Amino acid sequence: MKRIGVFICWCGSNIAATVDIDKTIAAAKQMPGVVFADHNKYTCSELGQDMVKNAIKEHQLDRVVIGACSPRMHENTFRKTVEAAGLNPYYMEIANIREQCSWVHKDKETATGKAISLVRTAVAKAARNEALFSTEMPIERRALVIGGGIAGIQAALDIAETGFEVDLLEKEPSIGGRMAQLDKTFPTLDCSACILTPKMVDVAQHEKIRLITYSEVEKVEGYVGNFTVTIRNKARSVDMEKCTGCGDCMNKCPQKVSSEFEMGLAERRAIYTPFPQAVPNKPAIDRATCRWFTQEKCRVCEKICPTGAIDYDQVDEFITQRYGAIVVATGFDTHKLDKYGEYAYGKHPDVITSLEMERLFNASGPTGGKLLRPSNGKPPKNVAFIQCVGSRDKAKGNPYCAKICCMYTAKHAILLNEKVPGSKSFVFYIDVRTPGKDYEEFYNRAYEQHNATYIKGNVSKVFPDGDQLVVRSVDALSGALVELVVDMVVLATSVDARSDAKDLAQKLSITTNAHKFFNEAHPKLRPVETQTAGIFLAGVCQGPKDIPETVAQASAAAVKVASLLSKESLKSNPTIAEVDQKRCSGDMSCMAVCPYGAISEKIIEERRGRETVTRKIAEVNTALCQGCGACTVACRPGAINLKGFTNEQILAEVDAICL
Amino acid sequence: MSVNLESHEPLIVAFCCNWCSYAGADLAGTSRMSYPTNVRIVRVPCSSRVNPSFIIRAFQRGADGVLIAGCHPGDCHYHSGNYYTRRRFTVLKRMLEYMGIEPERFQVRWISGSEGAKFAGVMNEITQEIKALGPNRKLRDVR
Amino acid sequence: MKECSEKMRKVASDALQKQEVTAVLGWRKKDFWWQSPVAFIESVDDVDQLVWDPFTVFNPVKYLLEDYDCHDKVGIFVKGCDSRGINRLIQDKRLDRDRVVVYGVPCEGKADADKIRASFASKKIKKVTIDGDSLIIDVDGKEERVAAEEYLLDKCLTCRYPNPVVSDKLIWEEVPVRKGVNEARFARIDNMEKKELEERFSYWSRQMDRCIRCFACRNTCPACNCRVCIFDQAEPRWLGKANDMGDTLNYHIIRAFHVAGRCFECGECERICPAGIPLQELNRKLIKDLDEFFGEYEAGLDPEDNPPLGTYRGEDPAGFDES
Amino acid sequence: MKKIAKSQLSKMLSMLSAEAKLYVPVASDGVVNFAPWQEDVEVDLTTINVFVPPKKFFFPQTEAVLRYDISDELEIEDFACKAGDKTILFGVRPCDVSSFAMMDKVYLGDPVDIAYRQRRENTTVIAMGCKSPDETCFCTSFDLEPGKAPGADVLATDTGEEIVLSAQTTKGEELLTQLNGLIQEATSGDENKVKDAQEQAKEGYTTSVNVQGVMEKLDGMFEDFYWDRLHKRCIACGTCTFVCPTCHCFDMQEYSTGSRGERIRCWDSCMYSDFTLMGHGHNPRPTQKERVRQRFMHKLNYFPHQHGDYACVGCGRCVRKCPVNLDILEVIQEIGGAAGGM
Repeated sequence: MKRIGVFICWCGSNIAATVDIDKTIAAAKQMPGVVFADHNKYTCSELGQDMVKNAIKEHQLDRVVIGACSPRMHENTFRKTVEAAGLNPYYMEIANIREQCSWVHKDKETATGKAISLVRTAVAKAARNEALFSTEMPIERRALVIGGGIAGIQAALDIAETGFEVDLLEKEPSIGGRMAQLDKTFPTLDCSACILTPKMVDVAQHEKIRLITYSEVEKVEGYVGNFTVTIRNKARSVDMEKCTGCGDCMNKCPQKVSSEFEMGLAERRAIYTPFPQAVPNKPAIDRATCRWFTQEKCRVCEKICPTGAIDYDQVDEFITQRYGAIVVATGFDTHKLDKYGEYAYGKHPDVITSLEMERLFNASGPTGGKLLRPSNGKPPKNVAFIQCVGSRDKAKGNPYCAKICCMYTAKHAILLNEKVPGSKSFVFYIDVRTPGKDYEEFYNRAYEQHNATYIKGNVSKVFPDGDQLVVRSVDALSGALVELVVDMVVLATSVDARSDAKDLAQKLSITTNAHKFFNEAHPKLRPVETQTAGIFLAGVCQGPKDIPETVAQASAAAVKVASLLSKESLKSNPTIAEVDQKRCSGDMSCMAVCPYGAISEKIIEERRGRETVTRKIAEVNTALCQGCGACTVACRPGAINLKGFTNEQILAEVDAICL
Repeated sequence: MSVNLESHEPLIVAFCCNWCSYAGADLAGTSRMSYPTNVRIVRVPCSSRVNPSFIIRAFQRGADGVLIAGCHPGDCHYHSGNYYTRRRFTVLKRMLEYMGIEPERFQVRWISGSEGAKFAGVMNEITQEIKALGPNRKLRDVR
Repeated sequence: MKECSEKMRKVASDALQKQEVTAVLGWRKKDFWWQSPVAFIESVDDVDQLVWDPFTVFNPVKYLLEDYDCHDKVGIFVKGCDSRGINRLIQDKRLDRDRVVVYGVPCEGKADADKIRASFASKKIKKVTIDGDSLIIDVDGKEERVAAEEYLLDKCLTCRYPNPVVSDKLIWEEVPVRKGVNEARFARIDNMEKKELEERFSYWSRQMDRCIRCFACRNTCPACNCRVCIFDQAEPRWLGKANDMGDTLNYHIIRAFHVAGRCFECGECERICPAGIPLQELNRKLIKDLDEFFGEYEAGLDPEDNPPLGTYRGEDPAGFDES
Repeated sequence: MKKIAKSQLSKMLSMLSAEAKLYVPVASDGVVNFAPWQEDVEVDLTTINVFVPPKKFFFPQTEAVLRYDISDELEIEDFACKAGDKTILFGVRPCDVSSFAMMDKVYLGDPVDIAYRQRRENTTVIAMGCKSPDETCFCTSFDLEPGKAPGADVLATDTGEEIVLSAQTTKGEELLTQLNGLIQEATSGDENKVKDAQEQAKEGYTTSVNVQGVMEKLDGMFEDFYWDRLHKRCIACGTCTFVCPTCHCFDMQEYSTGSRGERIRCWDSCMYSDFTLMGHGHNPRPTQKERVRQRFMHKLNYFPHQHGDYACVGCGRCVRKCPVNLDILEVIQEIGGAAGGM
């Protein structure tokens, strides 16, 4: 018989106000195997922990049950406590009588009854707890950063600066991301390219950083400290070694294509770099549009290339690399406007999105930095800005606030007024949100100094009137119908998670929220970690944020990576699967459902009658197993069990609950 | 074990995955969202750890209802566990119904770590439903 | 029929003589007209025991498990239904394909002794033989010729695989699949699903009440091939030994669940159940639901694939509230 | 000797059921079992072998022997002394009646099984003599008379339109006395009819075996190769043991819910791999060979050595029900080698 000690925590009044502690103790003393039961104001305090340690020694306890808060809170604390008293840490079990009892129930009598039941269940489980031991696992001291926007660039640079190798993965031919598309940045109106390009160059030149562009994650295996990632290096059709980046091919390529970087406002060639300051500044052939690949004629670039770098026969290559940690910084997509027909986007050339507006402002953009109306090439006088397009819209868009639109619209209003003297802007808004250092002041400047008029109201319709546009709305403050005649309409388009975020999440075994933004491990206390150890988040892929926040998060993720990689080794989780040789039939049903490839076949020798025979059974790789237990159910004879959550333990818990 | 019909308070065993639904239950607690005391949670690492035998065992030992709660599809901490849960318990649930067990008695729900309100809501809902059915007699041991 | 037996004997005798195999599994005749148990032929001298008659029903595949046989190379006669059991064992890695030589015996259906007893005095029957569409029943020396269709086992009347799906050698020509078998496959299940909840429960509790927990259904089933069955384990005790309704339902639910997606519908569990429990109605219910929810799947056809509970698709539908 | 018209049978059973729990053979979904008598059930008077033999009324498949509760002070509730409600079994066939005598040797021998004894004492057995044996019946091979049932309290004989009842024990006499007014005195003609029926019942056996010397032969056969050959077909189900009227092995199981629980006695089968499995993992009967050997050695050698009779009454259930046609008939034939007129 086990010698179980039960410790009930008051948690101040958090538990004690709803659960009758004395009654619970009295009941615990009657439970099978319990030889000691006592209580504590705060068991997690030093005093409380000492009491547990002393009782273990004094009463020769070999199992400990602590009735307190959620094991998600203090399981580790109390494991250490019992370990300090000489017990295996896994001899400790927690009865969650706070989150799942005192905090959710009001009636003291029934709550006490439930607390007793929860304690009994934990006692039943603890009686079957076995000693478990961690193993040490080495760490691969190399990090992978997925996404070469400002978040990924910052994270890669910071990690590299701590001395660890980093691979920076980018799916486009160049790093730079969204920030490269921006003209100026709020609230200082720095030129975006001016502050970004040096960082891009730093990345390219850093000896600890390997840049892997035009590539995507194919497969992720392994676990913290030991990920094995397969990367698909898409066929660029240009030999990166030979190419000097002279650009002749791009000038001579006869096939013009709408430029993604310029938001379709300009053209690029089929062989292209996304933008002039691209890093690496070496082109790729877009096989979907290249004449050779689509029509089997042309090969102009091959003829023109002075170094013979064009290689039409290139195929996708797969790089397999081990990493100790991964930073996900995949950024965002802009919201699709197909549900917003009332704004006439796509129907009238002078209705554009805010990102398109950035390109129209930009000196290297389609208009060379002159703000001109797409319809007639003349500078606009009056521009309407419609806020929250696709944001804060439960009916047909995103319910959340995209966070950056208020600020960039203020920026647009200021830039407009600076570029086109005498021009006016009209901003239709729901609320203006400007939390951030110098943000409110920046917004004030827009309407105080730059002819911006803010109108609170939803725009119901945008329609053409001659060569101009009418914006119809209601001024929510006065109730008056507003109809403005303007030259251009700019839609503050919402921010979406990447359309393929779910796929990547599955490959990485991380989770997303309802809007496909990756989930952090804790919204406040672990904002850059994911629930999968060793995988961290930076930038908008985690949720809408502006550049300063993105950079801060990227640096934070880099520190997390560095602190992980600076460890010698990691302790493995001992609550993993285990095979009972005698019961295993070797049908490998377990292997089929294991998400980590942690189960393999093994040949054993066995006595059958008077003979020694060999047969195959399943074996668990203790480093790969993460302890989900899917195998334990696939295994019909119950030959594979999960340590810490064994069949015996769970059945005992069920029995104890139903007593 | 005798069952007093008038004052019958159903007993519901909920198998909750550690990463989503158990966290959801904790969040319900942290947010002080109340729900009936009828529910007892068994913490499992993943809903795919729940063996159909555990469900039947709970009913045999006197549970009036059993719930499996796991992460939403695509959100499994272990990648794919809840997809197996979905397949396994779709067929188990339908078989129990086929054999004449009330569908409300055995349920599967997806409750994420951020859905404290949903957790409390589901507990309220299930307790109501099962209370209305009365005690489980069909799968219960006669002891 | 006689020629069939002869053909089988010839095949077995050749194989044993040439030492292609060291044992052959087939069927033989025993004392009563309705007894055709499995024969273990280990010597050429014994091949004459082999028969093919209306009662050679028992699926011999399970005897290929190591617990039953230690021969290195075994020949086995299999009907269509039996043959899928071979794939079952291979898929479960419980049988090395190289260890068996499979002799396929296409089958037009086997007779139901109870149906015959209902029409003829069992004691007086000396012998039952099959001749095309007819059964010839020797009643005290007088031969009665009846339509086989009316005396075949129900499971044979709805058989979808009368011809072996795996064989190294087909012993005689393939036979046509009966008409309407696909429609008949889930007829009993459809019917049951239409009944009210309480009616379903009373039906099943009445059936299960007869269960004596002999485990014959499990032990004859090639899909139940675990070395140590969960129901036989004492620690933990998954199934109480007490023959209470709770434990009996536990047994039948979990047994059916364990063969879900793996049962290949040979129907032997139901046929040999001494208590006449309609076990196929549980097995087929699971097959029907698996097909409906996760795509059609035929167990026991391809030993390389993964049964439906061993795989998933992200977009699978669910049989519960997924909101 | 008394008699009752078959048309009055229901009335008689109704009267009996007022006095005790009355069980009669009833068909349900084509399977005949002893079931509690109710006004609307149709009593099956023709089926010879009910599926689960009536030994279950004295030796139930599952019975709690005690209940304990240690949640407060240790409390133990013993069920044995409470066992044995007043029970009447109607329609037990002679082979099954004779199996009771065999069970008595086990459970009423030293030490006496109290629950069993009380059930036996409180049960009145009304046997139904057989008229025409099934093809698998071979009770005559064990010197049983199909029309007679010496161990029964009352013997009922179907004489066509009537059933003749003769009390064979005081319990039987008391039972018939209760029925006074409903049942009539049998005539000498009826007595003759009974005799004729009993004689006629002996005819028509198509199956018999010679059991002479089987026990002695088996004395030297423990290590015989015969068992290696015989067991191969066995799929290790427990059908034979559970349908056998004389198999009487049980297992003790603990049903525990932590601080409360029950100790349960339930039928076990020597065919099961865990029957002799020991706590530390050793199994003295490691393969099906030892288990099959055990079953037949027990019935045909150990039991007769100990108790003087073969532990078989020739009911033929195992012959009919064994899924692989491995039965005691075959074993007796092969061991004895002196088969009768098959």
